[in-house]
Amino acid sequence: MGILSYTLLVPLVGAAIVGALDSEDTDRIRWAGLATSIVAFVVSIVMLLQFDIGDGGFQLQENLRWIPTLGATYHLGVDGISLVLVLLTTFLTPLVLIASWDDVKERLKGYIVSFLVLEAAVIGVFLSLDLLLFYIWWEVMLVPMYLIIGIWGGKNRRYAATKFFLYTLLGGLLMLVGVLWIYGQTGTFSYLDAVNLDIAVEAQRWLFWAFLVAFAVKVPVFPVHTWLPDAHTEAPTGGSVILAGVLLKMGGYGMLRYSLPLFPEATQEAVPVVFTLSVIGILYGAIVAMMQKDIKKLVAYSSVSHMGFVVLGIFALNTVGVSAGVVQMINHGLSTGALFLLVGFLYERRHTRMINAFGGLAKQTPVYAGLFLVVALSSIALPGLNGFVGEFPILLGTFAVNRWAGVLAAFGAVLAALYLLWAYQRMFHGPVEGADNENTSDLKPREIAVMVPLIVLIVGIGIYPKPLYDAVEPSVDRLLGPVGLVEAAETGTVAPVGQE
Amino acid sequence: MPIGYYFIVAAIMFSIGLAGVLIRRNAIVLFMCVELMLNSVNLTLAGAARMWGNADGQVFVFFVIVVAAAEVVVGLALIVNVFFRRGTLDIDAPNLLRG
Amino acid sequence: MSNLLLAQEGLVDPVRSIAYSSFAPELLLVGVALFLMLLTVAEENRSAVAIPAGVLAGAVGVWLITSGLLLPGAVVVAVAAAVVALPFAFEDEPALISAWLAALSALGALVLTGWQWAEHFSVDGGLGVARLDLGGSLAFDGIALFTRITVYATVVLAIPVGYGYLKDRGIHRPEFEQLMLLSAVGMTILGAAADLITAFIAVETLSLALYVMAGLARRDRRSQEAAIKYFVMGAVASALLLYGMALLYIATGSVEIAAIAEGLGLVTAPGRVAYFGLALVTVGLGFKVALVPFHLWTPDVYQGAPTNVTAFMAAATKAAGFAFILRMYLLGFGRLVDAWVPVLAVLAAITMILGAVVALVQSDVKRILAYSSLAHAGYAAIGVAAGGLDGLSSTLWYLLTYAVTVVGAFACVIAIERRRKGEVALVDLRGLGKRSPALAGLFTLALLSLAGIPPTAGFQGKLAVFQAGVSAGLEWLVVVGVLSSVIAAFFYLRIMAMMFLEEPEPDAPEPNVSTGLSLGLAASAAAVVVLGVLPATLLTLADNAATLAR
Amino acid sequence: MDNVLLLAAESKGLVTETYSATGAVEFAWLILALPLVGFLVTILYGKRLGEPTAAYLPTAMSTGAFVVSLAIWFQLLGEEASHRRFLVPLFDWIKVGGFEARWELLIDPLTAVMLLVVTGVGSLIHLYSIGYMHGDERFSHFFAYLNLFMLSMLMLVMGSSLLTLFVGWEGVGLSSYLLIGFWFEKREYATAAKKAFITNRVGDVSFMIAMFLAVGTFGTLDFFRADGTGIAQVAPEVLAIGGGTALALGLLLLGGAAAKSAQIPLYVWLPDAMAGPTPVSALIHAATMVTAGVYLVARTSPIFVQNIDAMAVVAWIGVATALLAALIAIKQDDIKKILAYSTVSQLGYMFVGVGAGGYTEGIFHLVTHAFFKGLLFLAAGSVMHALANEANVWKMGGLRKVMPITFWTSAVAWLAISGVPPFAGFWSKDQVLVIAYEHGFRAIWAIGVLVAVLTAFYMSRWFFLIFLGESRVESHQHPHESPLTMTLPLMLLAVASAFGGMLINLNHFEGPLARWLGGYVAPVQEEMIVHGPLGEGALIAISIVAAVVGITLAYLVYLRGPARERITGPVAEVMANKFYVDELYEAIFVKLGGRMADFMTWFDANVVDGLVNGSATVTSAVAGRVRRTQTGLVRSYVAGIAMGAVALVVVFLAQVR
Amino acid sequence: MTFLAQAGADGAATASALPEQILFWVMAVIGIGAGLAMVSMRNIVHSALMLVINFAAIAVLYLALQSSFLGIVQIIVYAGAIMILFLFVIMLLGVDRDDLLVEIRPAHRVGAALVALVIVAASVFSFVGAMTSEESRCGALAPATVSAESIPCVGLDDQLEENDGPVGLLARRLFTRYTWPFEISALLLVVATIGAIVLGRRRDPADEAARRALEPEPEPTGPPDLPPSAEPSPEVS
Repeated sequence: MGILSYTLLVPLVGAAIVGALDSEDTDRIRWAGLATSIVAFVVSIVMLLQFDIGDGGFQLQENLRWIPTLGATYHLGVDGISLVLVLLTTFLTPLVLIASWDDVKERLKGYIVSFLVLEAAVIGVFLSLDLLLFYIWWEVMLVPMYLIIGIWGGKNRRYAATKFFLYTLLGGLLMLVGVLWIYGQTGTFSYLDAVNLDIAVEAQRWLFWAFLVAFAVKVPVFPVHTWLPDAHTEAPTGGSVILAGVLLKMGGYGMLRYSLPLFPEATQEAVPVVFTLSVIGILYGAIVAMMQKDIKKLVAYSSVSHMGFVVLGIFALNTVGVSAGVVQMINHGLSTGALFLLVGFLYERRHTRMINAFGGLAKQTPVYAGLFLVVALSSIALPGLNGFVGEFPILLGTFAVNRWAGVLAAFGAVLAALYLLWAYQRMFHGPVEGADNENTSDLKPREIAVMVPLIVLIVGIGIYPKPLYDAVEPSVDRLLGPVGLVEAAETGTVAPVGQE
Repeated sequence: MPIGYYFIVAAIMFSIGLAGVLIRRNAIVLFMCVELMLNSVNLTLAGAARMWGNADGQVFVFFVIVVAAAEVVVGLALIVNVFFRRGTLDIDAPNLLRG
Repeated sequence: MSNLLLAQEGLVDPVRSIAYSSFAPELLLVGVALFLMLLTVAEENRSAVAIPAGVLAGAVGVWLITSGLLLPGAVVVAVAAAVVALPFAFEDEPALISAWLAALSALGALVLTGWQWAEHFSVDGGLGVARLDLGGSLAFDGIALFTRITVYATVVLAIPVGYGYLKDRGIHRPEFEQLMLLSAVGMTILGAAADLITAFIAVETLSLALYVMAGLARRDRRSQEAAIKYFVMGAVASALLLYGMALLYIATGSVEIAAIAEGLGLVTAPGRVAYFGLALVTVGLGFKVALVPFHLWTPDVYQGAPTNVTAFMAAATKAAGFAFILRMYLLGFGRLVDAWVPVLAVLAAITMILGAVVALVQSDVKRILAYSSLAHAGYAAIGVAAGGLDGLSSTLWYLLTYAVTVVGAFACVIAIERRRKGEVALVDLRGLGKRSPALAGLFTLALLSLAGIPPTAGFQGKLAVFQAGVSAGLEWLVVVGVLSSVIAAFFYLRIMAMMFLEEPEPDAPEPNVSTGLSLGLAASAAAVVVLGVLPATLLTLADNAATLAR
Repeated sequence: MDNVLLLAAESKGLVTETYSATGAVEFAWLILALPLVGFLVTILYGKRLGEPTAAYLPTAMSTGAFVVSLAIWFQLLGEEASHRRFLVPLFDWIKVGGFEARWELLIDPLTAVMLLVVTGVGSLIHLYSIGYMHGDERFSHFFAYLNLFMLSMLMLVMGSSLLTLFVGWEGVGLSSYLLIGFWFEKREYATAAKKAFITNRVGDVSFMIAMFLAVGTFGTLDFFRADGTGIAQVAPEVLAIGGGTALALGLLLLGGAAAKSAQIPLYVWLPDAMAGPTPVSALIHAATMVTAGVYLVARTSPIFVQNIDAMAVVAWIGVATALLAALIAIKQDDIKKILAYSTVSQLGYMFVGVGAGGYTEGIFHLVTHAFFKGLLFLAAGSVMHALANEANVWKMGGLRKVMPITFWTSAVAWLAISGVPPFAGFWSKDQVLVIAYEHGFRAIWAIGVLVAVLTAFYMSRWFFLIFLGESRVESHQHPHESPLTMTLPLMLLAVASAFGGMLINLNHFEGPLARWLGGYVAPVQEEMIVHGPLGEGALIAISIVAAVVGITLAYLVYLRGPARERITGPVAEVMANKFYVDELYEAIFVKLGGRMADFMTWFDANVVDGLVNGSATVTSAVAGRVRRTQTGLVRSYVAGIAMGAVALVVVFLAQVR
Repeated sequence: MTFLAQAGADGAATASALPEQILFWVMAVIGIGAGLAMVSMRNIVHSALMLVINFAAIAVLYLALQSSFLGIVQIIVYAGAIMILFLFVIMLLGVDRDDLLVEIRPAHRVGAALVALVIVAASVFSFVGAMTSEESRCGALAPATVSAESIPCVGLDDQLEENDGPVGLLARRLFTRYTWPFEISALLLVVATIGAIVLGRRRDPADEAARRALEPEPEPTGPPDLPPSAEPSPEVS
């Protein structure tokens, strides 16, 4: 049992402890939940300290026997990519718990337990080096998320929760078929064995799509994105934050960890298709976002658009694009997470999310408006904020391999500005009309306290993303080895390097 | 007599039994049709025993008779029970379980 | 094998070389069942029966111990002690005697199965020695032993779960436990049947007991309807199965499965007869395990029968039926794989889809679970169609995971059914998560396991059969299974949604959780989690169980 | 600004060497740090400091930046002419794969000029705003935003690479957004702010694509690198003369520049941007930010000079914009709108300059324009301040007497922009036209002269209607002169507008600015230089005549007799309606785009999601149908079994070989 | 009976096929005819009697198949015990209840006939040729080559001789090789007995106690699982 296991187990143990508490004792439940998530964060920081940044391989590995007959092991390991994603998870969870301190009143215990289990599952996904273990965490995540949406969600929550569950389950099970096929080849579920497996191109094609469906649903990629707006809209604030901040990243992570290294040839063949879908997702998500009347739905569709960039970067298959894709996942987690938090704060005050119910709020709630603007700008990818340092290299990497994809995707930047600023204008600008708007109060200290770390990171990463890239890049380079494409961004040429 | 003829006759009887199950609604007659089917199988088994020159088929027939007897005991008890409950022997009487 | 040959040669009298150890658990159960019969007959003079019986059994146990069979002896002694003690312990509650004794003896049978395993197989690795006993009728191999585990585990879970329920409905009878034990014995014998005659008698034994158990609620028209439907259709299916068996005998001249396998491999085998027989056997066995289109009885019977009987049927009958299917198809029809694999695969596919789809529009929880059991039969059939050692062990494993799960699920239904007497509409579950979070949580666990969501037993089971399917090249079938799982997840979610996402009705009756029920439920839930998270030990057993005595 | 100080000999050819920072240049980061501190402190604590204390720190910071800029300028002066380019590395930014971007400042004469303009004008406008923004409820925010703007603009001009330049580029866009929408309570102001940002975003995409292409072409985005691999350093080798890459890069960069500098077709935001407070209009939308496009073209001149077509496009866009905006300006009535279109028009001149290869001339006009247009806006602000934000020039007139300082300073600016010698505008505009003529763009020159006439005309109209003639001020208004914090900047800028031109570059090719920038903007290809029949003297004369004609016409139309609009008719109507460009854009982008977006939303809800929900519906329907086979009738069940049996028998027997 | 059994048993041995043929055809016709009559007769008692005739015919065919012991068991158990039980139940429940046949729609008959035809056709397809040739005549000389196209009939003569007649033959097998099925058939009978007890007991103490303790069992009038109002519509729609 090493540090990785502790990272994984802390939330689970915490969930058990919370579960054992008296459900009437809400204060203790809240504090226990928060304490657990903070401990998890601290543990993950310890993990970061033990991590050797320069090394792209899997570190701090733990490998225990689990199901010997199946060749399945309890195998954990962390590389740069999973490191940053785990940190994102452990970072966001306490914030979410603080943010929803008061707004969950019913069945609080279940809520906290669900969150902690969810956290563990997500961390499990990021840390597993065993296909079966990975799959299990992948699916385990479903249930708490289903409950979070379904119990503490909005009016149409059953529909949304069910849709989320079924979509993800379908994708996941198809992936399972793929996993089993690989298992048939290697006789183990070991990821490292699978990476070394030389799969015939014919088979790769099928497997690639079987895996990709799972990941694409999660990301989500057009046209399997429609669960997302519903889920986001109906989920409680905390659920939306985690969904956008962390859960969507599982899809991108899956593509990186599985699609690329396991099926290099199929990946390369699929690039045009994936590019097309991503570009459609970017533009289409943005355009549909523009027309939304519900601010949360708008943010949800903006996620579709933004995650399109991530997929684009990943399938650029060059160091720049893929690294930036990872970084952009972090960025999206922070900024969209922050946006959902802000929307949640407003919803708590007003119990509506309809954009046209608001107006002139910048006058009434200047702090809120200011924070919203900063986060929106991060989402718009304003240079100097975190969105840019991910989006720009993504486009750079994409442009190097496919000019049109790069150019079209770049227009997503315009559309992002369009829908966010339009919404911003409608909500915060203009005259203050109606008693509701006049009586809206500005953020409370607790809420500001939640936002401050996020804003600090948004600005901090925007100005100095180097640590992030330093952590990610060696792993990305290693990952791209099998794909056979290590691109030189300087020349804009794509040359196969390191082929056997 | 080529042994196949026995088999065919048995098959015909079996078919009659099956058809009877399909068209009769009276539970008892229906059950009798099942008995007919079992008997035709028995005939088949006995024929096969002769064909192969071993007694296994005959032993099988012996056991089938035992089974049939047991089945009849339970079956008739059930039918009687149901008759007292529903007041009819119609197997397709209005039913509660469907859909 | 040699035993069998010698017996056929008439050189060894098999009666004198009876290997009692190969059916020790069944002996125990039959003994207990007979004792319970006596006890019923004895009415108020229970001690007059119990003491001599206990002494006799104790003597047997001591004799066993002294002759070196420590564990079985201990089991017998323990049961003997129970036989003596229980009638005194529950003097006022005679029904409890039989429930306790039945559960204990099933537990004892489970222990004896373990003993058998330890004696004849190595638990951790290596295939055990498979052999045929009793002149070739009783297979002593992995399938047989594993089926015993599944069936007896089901009984151990089902008896405590059912006792309070039957009492509550006023339909408990002293004969119930006897029937269940004998039915379980029939099932294990079916799982171990090495010739068609044994198989047929075993099928009838378990079926007859089930017919009666299904009709246990004599004043409940649904129960009666279920029983008569089950009986009539079962009789027809038995006839078809029997005809199929007869045809196989015509084709090969033998009723022994191993010999049939060889006979079908000969060029002189009359292929048409063989195929004809194969078709009818498929019909008969398909009926027993409820493969579409031979499934039509399942929803009605599962819904109408007392819920604990439904649980037993769903879990144990399937296990026994599939065990025999495995033996019959993988061994008996081993030469005809080209013919039956596609057919069985198609049947599995239709079954999975139909079960999942039709469950969508049901509103009775028992019926939903019935349709879901159809889908599960389809999944298990994937393992059969996959064939090979993988398919074999995965099917066995799947059936075990399904058994522990489905008993838990029906136990939850029982708890809710309390006042409704035989029906639980979906809306009755409304708000259960609030009224009774523990029960709702356990039900959810069972449902997740049925849906195959990790980390539950159901997931491990599905994983195994899917894996077998994929490695056998039946990817399409697995994909169908995936689709079916997704559709099925929808209605599991509906149940969950009803429990957690809806507000409770104000005057909803409290769920009735008797001691036995909570015991059974807890055991089932524990099994679901343990098999889901740490399946290694039992999965190894299942793997080692992939042996067929020939 | 002493001619003697601008002494270094100009060198032909581009100076490509860079040097490590020494002396004052080492402290170039202060130029950024000071406004940053000002911004942060003011945005966080400004409310608590209150008015006018909150303004002191930002103003001081801006002035401090000016001081540092001056120090740097002096240091550059002291260096040899070929030794005036310094790189000031700060820290790494993005470094991934082969791509590398650093936070790094580039100090060279071009930057120094911009620094002085930005910090100089900027500081004056800070000062001015203290008075102008008096009493605004978000007083402190205004100054915070101004400092944010300074920060971004200085980042823009000091950025050592296209990417760092882009940071400033977007930063000024953001501050512009914040400041245009400063009074966001008014819907149209907020809309104007958004329009400005979005329009600029369109240009930014072009800019970004240019950067992608640049990375692909040069492998870096740095203009200059110590190892000599910067874009500007290698452009002559990497880009073929007249090559497609140069053209593509040029046009893409132009796309970015056109948005920021309000050129056709992306100029529409600038007139609307006048919604912001007047100091903002003066600083951002006249003096500094909008000239960023000109600066960009000058900065990337090594790319442009590789393809004459690219340059021609720049020049033609410039002149077309200049003409269009001038025509529109003639018929505007809003005191600031007229200035706004005038700004667009003048920016067109600058584009003509940089497009024609006259980078010095373009920058020269940029500088003088900053003086006189800043002055004009501040004067307009002063007028509006006096008239309680009345903006219609027809409701003014005769303000000469009540606002003497404003009047006289405005007069200087009017003459400067009209191109009357010896005021600053004359020199720079004339030099732009001369360079266009001499580099073979004679048609452009001709149009430029026409625009000069128009400029003189509409600016005279502006001036006459406000300050001269009868007072049409509404009776309840009591116009008064503005406080010293406002008039002081007016006077300082008036001095600059009067003498700046002569001081900076009286002599076209030998002037101080020409020598100062020589070697730091790319020299054009020799073959471009085609001397026409007209000598420089004749060209100057024509310019003067143009100005005089314009002023005379305006006098005739507006000052003789009672003031009323005499230019009417359908054409005038079209001009007054800005050639319906806004309406056209509205129809294309808002209406059509909106409809498309509506369609897509419908598509998402009904087709994409409809398929998902539809499959569920179909499944349920099938289930309902299949369910009906479960009749509950035993015979039908048996029939099912029998049918199944028959089917299996047939299937199996069919397999008999 | 004895004669017939003897004739059947010896028929093959003496290779005189004629008696067996006559026996076969007569009994086949009787059996099939009785079967048809049973299925189609309205009166349930008549049906039962027809079944008895059918059983008898089959018993005779057993004799022809050298299985005289089975024939006797058939008569005793089936015709003697089982059919009596049937008739007993019929009498118990009333004999005038078989007016149900008329309600059968013709489609059902046609369908049933088709199913029957397919099964018959399948058996014809399976047996004709392989087992209806002269080589399949029992007692005939074994053909030189055994093939799937013609399966020889070995006959039970050797076995009967070896085991001292049909009873011995059956008993040897039953009590040596088939001990285990024999044992579990006892189990089966126990189950049947218990089942009959459970089902047959009119009224038992536990039942009574329960009835007193609880309200009467609900008697739902309509199908309980299809409440018209609670018809669920799936969420995704």
